[in-house]
Parts: sequence; structure tokens; C-alpha cells
Amino acid sequence: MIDLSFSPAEWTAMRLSLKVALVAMATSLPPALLVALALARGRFPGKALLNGLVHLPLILPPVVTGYGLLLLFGRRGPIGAFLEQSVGLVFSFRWTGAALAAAIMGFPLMVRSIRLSIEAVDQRLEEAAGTLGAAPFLVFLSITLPLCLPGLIAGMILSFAKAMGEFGATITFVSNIPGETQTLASAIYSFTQVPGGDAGALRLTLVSVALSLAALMLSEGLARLAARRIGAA
Amino acid sequence: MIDLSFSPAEWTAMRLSLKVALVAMATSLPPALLVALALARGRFPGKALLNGLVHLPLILPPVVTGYGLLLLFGRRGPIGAFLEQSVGLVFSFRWTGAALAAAIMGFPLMVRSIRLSIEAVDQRLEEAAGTLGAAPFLVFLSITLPLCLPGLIAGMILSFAKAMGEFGATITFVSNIPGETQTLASAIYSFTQVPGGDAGALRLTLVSVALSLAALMLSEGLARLAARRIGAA
Amino acid sequence: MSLDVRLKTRLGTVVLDVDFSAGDGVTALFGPSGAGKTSVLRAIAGLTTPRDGLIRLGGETLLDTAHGLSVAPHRRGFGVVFQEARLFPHLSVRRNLRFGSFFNKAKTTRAEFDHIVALLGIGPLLSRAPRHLSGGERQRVAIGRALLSAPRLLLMDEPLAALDEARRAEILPYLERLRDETRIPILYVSHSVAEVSRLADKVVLIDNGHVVGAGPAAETLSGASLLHGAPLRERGVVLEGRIATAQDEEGVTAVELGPTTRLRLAQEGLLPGSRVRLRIAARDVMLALKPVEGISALNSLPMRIVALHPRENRTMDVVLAGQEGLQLLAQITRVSAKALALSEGMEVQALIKSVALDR
Amino acid sequence: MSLDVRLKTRLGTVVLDVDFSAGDGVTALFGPSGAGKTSVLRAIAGLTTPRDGLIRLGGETLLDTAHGLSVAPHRRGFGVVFQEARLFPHLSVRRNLRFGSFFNKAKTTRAEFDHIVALLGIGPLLSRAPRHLSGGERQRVAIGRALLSAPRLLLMDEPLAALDEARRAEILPYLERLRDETRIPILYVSHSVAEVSRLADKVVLIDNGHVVGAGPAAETLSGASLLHGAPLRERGVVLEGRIATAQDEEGVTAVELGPTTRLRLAQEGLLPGSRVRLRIAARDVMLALKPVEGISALNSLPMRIVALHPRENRTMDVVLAGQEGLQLLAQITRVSAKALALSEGMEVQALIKSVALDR
Amino acid sequence: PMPARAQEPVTVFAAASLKNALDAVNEAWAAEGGAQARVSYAASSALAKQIASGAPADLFISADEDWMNDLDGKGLIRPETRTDLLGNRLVLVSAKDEGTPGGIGPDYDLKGKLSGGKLAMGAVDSVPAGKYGKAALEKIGLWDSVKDQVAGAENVRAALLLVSRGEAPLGIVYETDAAADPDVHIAGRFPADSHPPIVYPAAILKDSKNTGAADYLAFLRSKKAGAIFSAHGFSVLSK
Ligand SMILES: Nc1ncnc2c1ncn2[C@@H]1O[C@H](COP(=O)(O)OP(=O)(O)OP(=O)(O)O)[C@@H](O)[C@H]1O
Ligand SMILES: Nc1ncnc2c1ncn2[C@@H]1O[C@H](COP(=O)(O)OP(=O)(O)OP(=O)(O)O)[C@@H](O)[C@H]1O
Ligand SMILES: [Mg+2]
Ligand SMILES: [Mg+2]
Repeated sequence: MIDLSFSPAEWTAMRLSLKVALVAMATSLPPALLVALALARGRFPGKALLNGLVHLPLILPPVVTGYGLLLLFGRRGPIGAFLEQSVGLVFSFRWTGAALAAAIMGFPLMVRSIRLSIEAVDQRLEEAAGTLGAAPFLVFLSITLPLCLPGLIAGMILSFAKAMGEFGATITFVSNIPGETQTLASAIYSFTQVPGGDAGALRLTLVSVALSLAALMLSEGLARLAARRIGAA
Repeated sequence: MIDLSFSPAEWTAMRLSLKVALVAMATSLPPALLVALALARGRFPGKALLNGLVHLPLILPPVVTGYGLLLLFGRRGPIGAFLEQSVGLVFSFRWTGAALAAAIMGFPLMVRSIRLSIEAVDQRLEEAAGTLGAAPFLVFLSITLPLCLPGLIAGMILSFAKAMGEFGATITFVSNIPGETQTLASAIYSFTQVPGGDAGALRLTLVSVALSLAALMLSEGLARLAARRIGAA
Repeated sequence: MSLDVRLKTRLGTVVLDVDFSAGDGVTALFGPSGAGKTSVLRAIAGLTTPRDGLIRLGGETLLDTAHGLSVAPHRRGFGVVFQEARLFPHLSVRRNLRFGSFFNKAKTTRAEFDHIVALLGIGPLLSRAPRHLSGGERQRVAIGRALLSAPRLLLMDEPLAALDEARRAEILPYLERLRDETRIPILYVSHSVAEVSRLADKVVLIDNGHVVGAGPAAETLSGASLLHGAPLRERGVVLEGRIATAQDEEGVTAVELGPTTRLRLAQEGLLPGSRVRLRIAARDVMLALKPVEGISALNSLPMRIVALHPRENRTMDVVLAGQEGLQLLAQITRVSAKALALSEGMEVQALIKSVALDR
Repeated sequence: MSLDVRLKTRLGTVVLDVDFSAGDGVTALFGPSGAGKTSVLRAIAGLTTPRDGLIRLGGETLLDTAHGLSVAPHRRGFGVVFQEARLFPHLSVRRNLRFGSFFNKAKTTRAEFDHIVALLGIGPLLSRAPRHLSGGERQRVAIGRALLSAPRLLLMDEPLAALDEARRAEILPYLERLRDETRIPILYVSHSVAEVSRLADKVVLIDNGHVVGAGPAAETLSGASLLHGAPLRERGVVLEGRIATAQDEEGVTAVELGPTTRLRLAQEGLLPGSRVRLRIAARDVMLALKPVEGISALNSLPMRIVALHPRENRTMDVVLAGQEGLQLLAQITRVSAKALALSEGMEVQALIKSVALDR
Repeated sequence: PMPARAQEPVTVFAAASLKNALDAVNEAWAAEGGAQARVSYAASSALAKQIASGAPADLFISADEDWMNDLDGKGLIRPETRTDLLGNRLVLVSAKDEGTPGGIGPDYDLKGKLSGGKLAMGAVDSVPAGKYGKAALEKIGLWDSVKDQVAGAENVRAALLLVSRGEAPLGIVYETDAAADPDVHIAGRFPADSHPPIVYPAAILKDSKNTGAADYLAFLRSKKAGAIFSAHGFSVLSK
């Protein structure tokens, strides 16, 4: 049997993983929504470019993404330096950096899901809402958003799951500092790097899977509720 | 400037990457379609389990997925041994294995996309097709499938992009053998592991990005065509 | 072929509990909005399975919940025209129309296709996508699609509601022909008494999930339920007759209601000897104390007043009985009734304009 | 307030090119399926922008393509009842109804809400989700939703098509009241001549994307286009009159068409002195050579035959002129015309039943 | 001995950090007419597990002894062919040029030089360079003072990157890596006896049928190859 008593460091990693995944999911939601909306409905010159950019983290090996993050968001990176000076937001070697990496890695998944459901929303309903006096943004809030809730939830869960599994970009960007940036995934990875670490890896893997499955089930329930309300199920 | 003259080994890696990504995308399409259909429409006991299983490759660090594949589909693994003996299909340390790894890693993305669009199909149209004499399977082929084409294409492109970027599971499962299992992504990885490899890594990264973006643009065009036909755009 | 339907199920707060049968020809489902008409059609088509029910067509059982039997919709071979058109958005109008013929043994011929397309006036739409069709165009394509699927039974849910009078007047005779020439039973939901009385051999009145009246169209549409429930202009009687084998002296088509009772009709092209149903709206019947000369009304029938019912708006429903069991309903103002001193048992003449006869 | 509309745009192969104005009250858009009615409504609502067009309401310009001006739909404040109900699937019926009031300054009161809900008979549906509503229920909610958004203009696309006669008879008077009591202009698409002639002050006839006739309802619905184009039962005239200030001796409501011309009506509750429109269908007019005694028809008007037009089904349209500019159309069989030896210039009596008068 | 040209390629599983050097060695080997060498570069851990599950490799070159020992314990290598091929040195790198590097002893002010920043090194419990680094710091007695400031990277290259990007002021990497990066400077060298010997062991695998493997391994140990390895900063252990 597998020993399920965890060391304090492992507990920390679990908490951190959850925190990172939740924050990554939550903070990437608004921009993902915006980008998905732009891609689904917008007609502007740089659309293909934006679309490509969004998919980059998927296309690139995570190490490269991590490297890119380091160049941009590191202490000396243009964005990182700016953020540190202006709002005091530091990513390097912080759990915030892990969250950023996870968010970026999950971003294409979230955008795709949301975009698909926005595209599936019946625009005639939006027209109807407009004739009832709702301005475009309010139409979006009151009609489009609730109707694409299932896709939104799907996107969030993909992002969460990805965040739980992601370590390539994370470890490259913010290293593997216990208590700060060592997530479950990087802890698991460490175990796989030493002979005889399989049991430990398996143990943590089970935890990670259990956490993610719970989130998955929760989201399925929510999505089903949402879908039932709009009559799709 | 970046030197864009490639060594024969790099050409081979590009060809192999494309082959692996295309095969992964194509072969995972039928099972993804089935699973998505089951998840979107089915009502059976193991549904939550199936859903969890599908998401596993996303949740797990790729290295763990790679080890899992090695244990299951390796020459000594139960499934690998069986397939080798029964149909002569060998995965371990072949490009087929790389394709399998890529397919598995992209599977949750593909399933989610297809599932979302199946859920968005107006079931009243399927009813109508049924009353016109079409058996459920034919309804699926003639109504459901064409109507979820945008989602299908989105799923395929996600899977393709993921296959282009994936190396964690691949390198763990089938190693990094030039001409056989060394894809662009693992070649990039190799470059990042040695001093002075950055230029090489950047060069290959640009190629990878260019290939994926071309595929992305193609798919967007196709999806827009499909959407226009069904009146969604 | 006879369609027997028995259903019992819940629809939210409404209980649907109906039991009726429909023979050859057209059976109309008639009833107010929310009565359960569409739900009945859906159950017959196999799109919903009621908690408790038995549906048979001819000798064949399509649904028998007691024995856990339910034939799948695509095996029932029933053509359905839905209340909303439900066209397939990814197929052209032509492909929508041809959809059914891919899945049916009985192919429709090229000539049939062209005929139905011409009849519905959708020829110019054939290569269009359904997306930008107008409401009426959409509904016409939906009707064509159902007709072209070679159905054993047609279920039509307010098929003509979105159409203008002229188009309706074109399609109705076609449905009549379909009814008369094929043996396809048709279940027809409509809110128009004129449409129903013209088409339907049988009427099933549904209200609040229950059958509140059923029977031959002539009886049911003239019956008590309509007499008392229907609004002003819906009241009247429906009569069954036969087109006279010979046109009468002036070349006018006449309908024989009995050996000696005839009504003259302003309509051409009716087959001598064929059976027809005539609706005589109460508002179209005028009463005179004695036969009138020098008047344009071609029909003057001697009747006896059976009953007088005061109605809304100071009107009076006059129930009339004539020779050979003929029954009529006249609606006049109470002022007229008083002026003419009408009373039960009195003999009067019912004057009916030929052009006013609903056919 | 006056709505002026000028549009020119392509719809696939059809060219839409209309120019009309609509004043206070109800303006009916009338025309066959595919004529372009919905497209006109969409342009007015701002849902499509035509290639070339000018739309003004009162002094306000809503669209002026020449100057690149187009007011967004939500700023126009126009209530729209679409041909398909378009209810919001994620909101309950109540929330659907209340939707508009969130976005409008002019809130509808609780009493108004209750009143409209009761009128439309959707009280029991308030907490339901729209998903399982019947076709008619859905349409009623859609009507309520538009009415409750406090619109400056109502655009209604066949709002009553899915409803049964009884329900229609309930809602029509409400729309009449809305027309009479508020100053909201209503643009109304319908296929029913009866509905249109009853509601509409003005009629715009559209065919194949073009206005083929426009004007006061009385003129337009009696006009040449209807006379020659419309099917059998749609022909007739629409007359404007005033409810007589005093009921006549027998307590029957009368409509004064001119100083001496009166028509007696089987309808109560009409306000003395108010203006009404009466539709007299050609099929409801009977002709007699001289005044007839002992007959239930309350109206007998001396008329002169202006013209005789042979029509389909061996019928004859008789155009009649009477006192004070009164015009009528009678449809009789050719046999009758021959029997009565009708000819142009002849004096006849037009007999019209009170109950047959379309109100 | 000159092997025949027609020989099937030798498949080598080598630690990823050897890529540059080994590629150059292979060129030389090919120039001498040796059988083609296909090298799969990956993490030693991955390679070892692959070999354990039947990978068709002829030769394994590990970045540390642990994984070679692991395979040896499982009887998957031919112990008689096991050679400590290469060695490396551990250095402390800094983004700033601090002049000629000296040795690192107990009085080295590591914590002070970090000035609150991170010490980038391989992950101390999984990456070989991290393990060596930790051992060295412990031996010297600096570990406790900096252990809370350690940022464990996935590999030496990533640790180096952190230093060269200025994320971390100091890092512990192999000399081979430090030499190749113009953005970092060697700030100090760890005494060779402060940590277990850094060795890259090589061995022919039990299941290898390729007779060319022995020739190849012999070439790796040759002077010629040794010169190339040296040029890439490795210390050549096999004499
Ligand atoms: N699945 C359901 N759940 C809850 N209520 C339902 C469901 N299906 C139908 N109903 C209700 O049952 C009643 C009958 O619906 P149905 O659609 O059969 O009416 P209908 O006679 O076709 O009316 P209409 O003429 O307006 O189309 C309606 O009140 C409807 O709201
Ligand atoms: N976007 C479009 N593209 C192509 N054709 C169109 C488009 N919109 C409308 N049409 C066509 O223009 C014509 C007018 O359409 P519209 O919907 O206005 O008709 P309508 O008068 O409302 O008819 P109905 O009474 O059947 O609803 C139809 O033939 C329709 O097919
Ligand atoms: Mg219905
Ligand atoms: Mg329309």
C-alpha cells in the first residue's frame, strides 16, 4: 500500500498547488473572456496575430515558455521591472510567478473553450435584448455571458487542471523553492529524478489526481446546472 | 540574424514533428469524438470516471504521463507487449510512440472542444432528422457532426498545437533518438540543455511556431467556412 | 388505417390524459394555446415517451408502456411539420427537402418533388441556405420536407399559421388532395375553424390536457362545445354532402345534403359524386319569414326554429331544423328576432349566399 | 408622432426599396410571404443597416446613411415582437418580462405588469423556464416582454399568428386600447385582413420588396390592389364612421357613415362619438332588387351598380355606389347576377347582416 | 581497429548536458569511419528508466553515478565495461565580474554576497549538480546559512540562466556550463574534495547486440576524444 502520511513540505506543496491553480484560473478568466470575445465576434486587423499569440504557450515547449517569461517578467525583464516599480508586483521566485506561468500555460485552453461557447450563443437573443434597451455591454453581461457559462466553466476547469499539472514553465521561470514555488507537480518531478523515488512520486500523483478530480466533478455539476437552466441538456 | 539553414538532422526533426502531430491528431479524432459524444449525451454510471481519466494527461506532470506510458505501452508493459504480439504494433522508441504520447497529451483538449460543440447542437434538429427516417447514427453523421464541425476543427487544432509543443511525455516515453523519436520540441529541449544552445533553440522554435501558426490559420479558415455554412457567423 | 392513441403523462403542472383514435383522412386537434396539442403530437412521433400510453397504427403497436415497447421515431415513418420550422441550417433548401428520401425505401419521384416545390412556391429558394429565409418561406420548406419523406402518417402542427391567406388558399387544396388520394392519415393542429372544418374528417377537441370532445368534424364543430365556448365568428355548423352528379340547370355546382336538400356553391372543379364538407357559419345565415324574390342569395331553405339562445353583443343564436335531419345555426341581432317575432316552432326561410359557403 | 421610413437595400436576390410613413396609431405592413415585411421591421429596429436609408421618428433621425448616422438599437427604444418568440432561455418567464424595465428610465408599474400578465393569460407561467412553453405561450410572453419595455414605438411581426381565435379575440381589444390611449405608433405585420382592418389606421402593402399601395386603412384595404389581387374571402371594403351619439330606437349601436347613412352593428361597449373602422367583406353583401320585408338583416342600403367584374368560381364582383360617397363591394354568383338581370347603372338594395360586420 | 562501414548505428543514451561535446566527438568518430552514432539526449533519470523497460540502446552515459548504479543493481549493464568517462568541477557563478576566482572555504561570505537574493542551483534532491552543490556547501559549512535562499532549478542550465538573467546574484553550476556563458563570471571554485566526485560513468548495456558499441566506447576513451571533451571543459577521467 501507498503511504499516505505526508511530510510538512508535501502539505505545503499541496496548499501551494491549490493556491496557484485557483489564482491562475481566476486571474486569467477576465482576460480570457475578453480575448475570446474579440476572437469570436471581433473583426479587426490583428486578429490572426492575436489568435496565434494566444496559442503560443501550447505550441512552444514549456521550457521555452518559461524562458520567455523569465525574459519578460523577470526582475530585469521589461514587464517585470515595470510591474515591480509601479505596483510592487514581483513574480520572480514567488508563488505569484508560479501562478503567472500556470495562467499563461492554461490561457489558450480557456480562451478556446469560452470562444467556442460564445460562438454557439444565438445572436438573435442578443438582438432581442438590444431592442429591449440593453446596451451591448449589458447584453453581454445579461445574455451572452450566462448562455456561455458551460463553456466558461469548461475553460476554467481546463485551466485549473493544466495549472495542477504544469511544471515545465513554472520551474524554469520561478525555480523550485519549497514553500514558495514548489508545487505538487514540481515535487512529483523531483521524485522522478532520483532512483527509488517512484513511490513518492506515485503518492503525490494520487493526491494531485484526487484534487483535480474533485475540482472536475464540481465543475461538471456546475456546468450541468448551467446547461439545464438554459435548456441545453 | 538567425541562421535558417538547417542541418539534415533538423530537417528530419521537422518532418518527424509534422508526421507525429498529424498522426496524433488524426488517430485521436475518432476516439475523441466517441468519448465527447458519450460525455455530452450519455448517461451511464462510469461517466465521472471517464471524464476524470480523459483529463488525466492534463492534470499530471508530463513526465508522469510519460512514465505511465512507458509502463503500459513499453515493450515490457502489458498493453505494449500485447499489441506487439497480436498486431505487431510497437510504440517503444518508435515515432509511433511519439505520436501516441502526443495524442494522449492532446486528448483532453480535443474531447473538451468537441464536447462543448456537441452540447451546443440544437437537439430539436436531431429530433426532426429522426422523424424524417434517419437512425440515430445517421442523425449523428448528417446533423450533429456537421453542426459541431467548428468545435471539431478547434479540437483538432488544439491537439495539433499541443503535439507540436509536447516533449515532456514524449522524451520520457520514447527518448530523443534522432530520426526516430526526436521531434522539434525535443530537439529544442536538447538545445536548451547545453551552453550556447540558445541560438539553435530559437531557430527551431521559430520553425515550430511558423508551422503551428500556419496550421492555426488554416484551421481558422476552415472553421469560419463551416460556421458560415451553419449560420453561426 | 386507424391510429389509436392513449396517453397519460405529466407536463409540468398540467396532466395530459387523452384517448382518441384517428382514421383515414384528416383528424384535427383543436384547442386553446397550452392545451397539450403539441405534446400529443410529440408522443405520437415518438419524441417523448409518456409515463403511460398505448399507440397503434393499423395493426402495429408503436408504443405500449405496459409492455415496455416503444418504436424509435425513425422507424415510425411519420412525417412531422413542427410548430417552428426546424430546418437544417447546414443544408441548402434542396437538401433539406431531399433529406427524408435518403433514409426511406419509398423514394419520391422527380415529378413529385417538382410538383410539391411548385405548389409551395419554393422553387426560387432551392439553392439557398435556410438562414435568411423569411418566416413563411421557412415554414413552407418544412412542409415540403415532411411531405417528401414518404410518410405513413403526417403530423402537422399549425403548418399554415405563418402564411398569408393567398398562399394558404393555394396549399389547402393540395392537402385536401393528399387526404383524398392517398391513404395517409393526417393529424392536424390548427387554430382556424375554417381550415379545420374544410380539411378535417374528424375533430378532437383538447383543453387543459384532456379530450373534451371528439367525433366526425360535422358533429364536433357544430356541437355544443363550440356552440357555447367559441367566440362569435367561430360558431356554425359543418355539413357533410355529396357533389351533385349533374350540374344544375344554370351550371352551378350543387351539394346534395339529402335526397331533396341541395345547397348551391360558388366553386368550380369539384368532382361530381365526391363527398365534401361544408361549413356554414352562423353569421352567414339570414332569416326571412317567407321565401324572398329578387334577391341574390341562391339558397333558401325552409327551416323550423328549434331554440333561441341570447348571446353576447345583443345577438341571438337561432337553432334551426329542416328536412332530412338538416340542422343549421343562425346568428342575428336580438332586434331582428324581435322585429320578426321569432319563437320556437316557427317556420322560417334560411337564406345563405353561395359565395359565403366555407369550402 | 410620425415615423418616416425610406430604405433601399439588397436581400439576396430581392431588392428592398420602400418609402412610407406611419403616423400615430397602428400601421399595418401587409403582403405575401417573402415580401420583405420582416426586413423592413429589422431595419427600423436598427438590427440591420440598409445600404441606403433614412428613418425618422418625430423630429429625431434614427438612420441617415447619407450622413453615416445610425442610432444603436438599444437607444431607439423600440419594442419588437419577433416572428419567433426569442425568449431568453436562462431567465424565467417573469425575468423575461421584466428584462426591458432594467434598462429603461420609464419603469412600468406593478399594476401595469399585473394587467398585461392577466391579459395575456401568462400568470401561471411566471416562474417557469421558457424551454417547455407551448408555441402560443411563448409568443404571448414575447408580446408581454415588448409591451413592458415602455417602448416609444412597437414593431410587431405576426404577433398573434400562433394564437387561437379566442385568445386573439382577447388580445386584440387590448392592442386597440393601446393604440387609442397611448401615442405609441405601432407597426404591425399580419396576414389577417380582419385583424388588420380592425387595428390599422394605415396600411402599407408590400410585395416583392416594394410598396405597392399605402394609405388610410379604409382606402387601401378596399383599393384596387386588394380588389384584384386578393383571394376570394379577402375582398371587401373598409369604411370609416363614427359611433352614433344616441343608440337608435331598439338600443342597437349604429355607425354613422355620413349624415344620413347608418349601419347597425351587433357590438356593445363602443364609445358614442368615437371613430371606428368597419370592414364589409364582399361575400357578406347580398343584393336585392327592392327593399325586402320580413328579413333578419338590419341593414338595407340603396345603392347603384357602378361596375360588374366576373371573377373566379363563377362569381361576380359588383361595385356599388350609394349616398354620401359610400362605396361597397358585393360578391355574388354569376347565376344570381343573371337571374336578377344586374347591369351597370341599376339601382339595388345592399343587404348586410349586423352580425357579419367585422369589428 | 577500423570498424566496417556497413555496421548498424550505435545507439547512445546520454545525459543532455553532454550534447555539445558528444556531438563533436561523434563527428570525429564519423570522420574516422566509425559506425554512425545516434545519441538520445535526455535526463539521466528518463534514460535509465527507459533502459529498464527495454530501450534499444547500446551505451549509456549518465550524468551521475546514482542512475548507473541503479541499472547496475538491476543487472542491465555489463559491469566490466563500466568506465568513469568524464569529470566536472563545481563553481560558484555571479553575474558580476569579481576578478580572479579563488577557492571557496568556510570563511567565504556566501550569505553576504547573496545580499538577500537567491542562490540558484540544481534542485538539491534530484538534480545531480544540486546534490553535489549541497554536499559541498555542507562540507564547507555554509549550507545552513544559505539553505533558505536556495532556488532549485530543473537542471544546471536553468540555474545558470537565472544568474545570467540577474534573477539570482549567485549560482552553483558546472564549470563547463559557466565557461560557455559570457554573461556570467566564475566567482569561486569548490574544492574537489568538498563533494562526491562528479563523474559521468559510461557502460555498454546488457542487451546490446551491437558489436560496434565496444569500438565506440573505446573511441570515447581515446586521446582524440579526450581532447574534444577537454575543449568543452570536461575533465577526462579515463586514461
Ligand atoms: N416538458 C414540459 N415540462 C413542463 N411543462 C410542459 C412541458 N411540455 C409542455 N408543457 C406545458 O404543457 C402545456 C401544453 O403544452 P403544448 O406545447 O402541448 O401546448 P399546445 O396545445 O401545443 O399549445 P400552443 O397552441 O400554444 O402551441 C403547456 O402549458 C406547456 O407549458
Ligand atoms: N440576409 C438575407 N439574405 C438573402 N435573402 C434574404 C435575407 N433576408 C431576407 N431575405 C429574403 O428576402 C425576402 C424577404 O424576407 P422577409 O423575411 O422580409 O419576408 P417577410 O415579408 O417577412 O415574409 P414572411 O411573411 O414569410 O415572414 C425573402 O425572400 C427572404 O428570403
Ligand atoms: Mg403547440
Ligand atoms: Mg417575416
